[in-house]
Amino acid sequence: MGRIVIELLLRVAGALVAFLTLPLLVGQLEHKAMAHMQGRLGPMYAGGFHGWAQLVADGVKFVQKEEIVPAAADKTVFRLAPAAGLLPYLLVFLLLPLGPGLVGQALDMGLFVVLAIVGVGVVGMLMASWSSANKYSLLGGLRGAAQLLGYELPFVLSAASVAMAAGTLSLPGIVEAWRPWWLLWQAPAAVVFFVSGLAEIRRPPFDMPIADSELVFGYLTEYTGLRFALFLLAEYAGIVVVSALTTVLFLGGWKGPFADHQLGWLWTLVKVFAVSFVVIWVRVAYPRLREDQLQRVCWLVLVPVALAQLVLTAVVKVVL
Amino acid sequence: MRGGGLAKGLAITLRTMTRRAHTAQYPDVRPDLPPRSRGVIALFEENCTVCMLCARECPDWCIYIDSHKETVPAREEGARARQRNVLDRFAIDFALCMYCGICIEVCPFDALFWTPEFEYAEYDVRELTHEKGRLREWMWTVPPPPPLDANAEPSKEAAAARKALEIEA
Amino acid sequence: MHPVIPYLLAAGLFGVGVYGVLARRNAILLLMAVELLLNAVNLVLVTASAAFGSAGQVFALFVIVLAAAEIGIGLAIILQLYRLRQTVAVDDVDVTVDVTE
Amino acid sequence: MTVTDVLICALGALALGSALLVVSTRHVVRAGLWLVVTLGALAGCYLVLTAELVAWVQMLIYVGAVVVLLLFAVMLTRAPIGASDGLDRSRWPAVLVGGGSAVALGALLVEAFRWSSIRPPAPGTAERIGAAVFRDWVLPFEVLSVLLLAALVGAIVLSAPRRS
Repeated sequence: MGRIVIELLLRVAGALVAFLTLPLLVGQLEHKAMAHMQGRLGPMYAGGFHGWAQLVADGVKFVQKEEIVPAAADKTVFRLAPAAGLLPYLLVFLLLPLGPGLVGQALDMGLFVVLAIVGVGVVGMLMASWSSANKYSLLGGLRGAAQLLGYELPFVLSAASVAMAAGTLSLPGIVEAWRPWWLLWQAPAAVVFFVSGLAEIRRPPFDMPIADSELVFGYLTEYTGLRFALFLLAEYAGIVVVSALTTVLFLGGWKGPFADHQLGWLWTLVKVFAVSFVVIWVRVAYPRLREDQLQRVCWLVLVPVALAQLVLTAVVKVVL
Repeated sequence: MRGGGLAKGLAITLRTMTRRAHTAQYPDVRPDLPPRSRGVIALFEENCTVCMLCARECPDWCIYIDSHKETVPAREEGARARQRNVLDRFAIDFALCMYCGICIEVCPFDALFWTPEFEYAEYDVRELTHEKGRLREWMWTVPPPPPLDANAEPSKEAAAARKALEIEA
Repeated sequence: MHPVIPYLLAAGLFGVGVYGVLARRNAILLLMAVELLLNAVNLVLVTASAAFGSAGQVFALFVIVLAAAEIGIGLAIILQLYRLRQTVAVDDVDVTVDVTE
Repeated sequence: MTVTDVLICALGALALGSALLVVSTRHVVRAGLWLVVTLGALAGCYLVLTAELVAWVQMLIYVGAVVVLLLFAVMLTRAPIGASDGLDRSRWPAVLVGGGSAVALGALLVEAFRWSSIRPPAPGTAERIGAAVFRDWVLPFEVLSVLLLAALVGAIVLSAPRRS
């Protein structure tokens, strides 16, 4: 009994450490990659070498800032919203497999649980948008709700395709069943999953809920200091979650060219960061979609492709 | 092809990333400014004759000039004593100046120059009025004029000086 | 475990839901109370399935799907009502008056 | 009382308390947020009762979609921040009927089950439920999908702008 408890604590602590470090690394990657893609250098001073401590410095700065709650706001909801937005991603970190056996908690229905939890994240955004007592916040929240409800569908459908192919809902199980030729077979689903994942975490070019040129800063307009930092952390954690899910479902997780059992965690991390890089790359390369284009892409492109992929998966599964 | 633009966008950003950044690391690395940069205006006091052209042409009246007349005793017996303007104060208020450069254009005696120096921010707006001592100091930062084109006519001053030398020799 | 505890909980939830349906005037709050009723039923089904096999869970899933369909239609009606009359208070709706455009 | 009982009691108290707030609060949006708490606590109950699939479907569909739609509608109909008046009718008849139905149902269930005890099945039931849905209950499943489609079409027809 004692050993089980200690092991459980270790796993939870590991997930927590990953939750606190990986988003920071992705954030730094975003700072630097985005800067260089725009012909800039990005942060260079904090921490000495190429500004590696910039995000730590940002965190210190955010902690020192004044905590402003608008007078007309619903104060309780306003204060709770960042936690509600961040908590789902923290829970997801517990379920993502890093290597063979290296997982916070291997569940029989891991994939399903992850999708359910990620879907709950929208509640935090709605809380923030409504309680701010600001019309731009409210507009951002409404846009966000419409976007997340719409993109939930291709997100789940494309994940269902790979679950069907693997014949299991367990995340480590899917990685076990994965074969390199699935890269081709499941490619449309992978693209759909990645794009709708971008929309789920409201990353550019799907950042209409924030849309700083139209809605000030959308549902984050009224947030300052630590609570704003929590929302930022949620965004970067969201990148890690979507990249990790794409890796686990479509890129073979811990399977690498050699030494899967010893170096599995390394392959996973390499793939996660590669996908995160693509997330950042897409942000720099494309302008924000218009609201109607957003819904059009979802319902006329992603959903049909996801459904066609389901049919394809079923056909191949039956034939083989 | 439809969707080709998407790939092109990605390609452009990736190519930019592999190239060197354009960022100048300013406080660490001094910027290399061209000689004609409009940073601050320097006064070559010795050339100024207090003709007041600059002050009158200045669109926002940011040049302040005070002077008095001085009588220069006659150089030789029987000649008339001459009067000369002596510059007491020459100040440019850079809080007002809009860096149009008209004063430099109109100066008939080459007393005003552009210099590329730009680091003269102050905490108090009143300190932005540079008196003549400070304006004279800026002269040391005026870069030499760029060389003429290979087959260009030499400047009038240089031609005159060379002629004088030839006559002497 | 003792199934009577979740059963009593379900009865309580059902009562709360009935209260909400009867007392609420705002149509959206009314729908929320209906969700409570459906959830009470679900709890009964799931508890029963713990004792008698998986059929209860299957029906709980069906109820959830029904709830989703119900909420979609219900909200469409409510939003249409709001568009026509600028109110969502069910008492104020006089169904005998025709207000097409 | 076993661990399961204690867990269900705790989660049940949470669910019941927040359900009461759902039907009694005067803040319209907060009612929706309390509904999230109720549904989450009930999902916890389902987990304790080893109905994992139902629990996560509850999270995905109810919390992720139904409640979001409700909140969406509340915001679209201009819910004010702060308490609003005139949300409720007179309370006593509703209390009487609601309390009465709860007591009657409770009495019925207590009478039927007493302090009997059961052993919940082992967790990990997704496969079993899947088999049950697609073997024994495939016809209701298909009918349900038709119903969902009808609801979808109905919602679109209702909310589409009228052409004159």
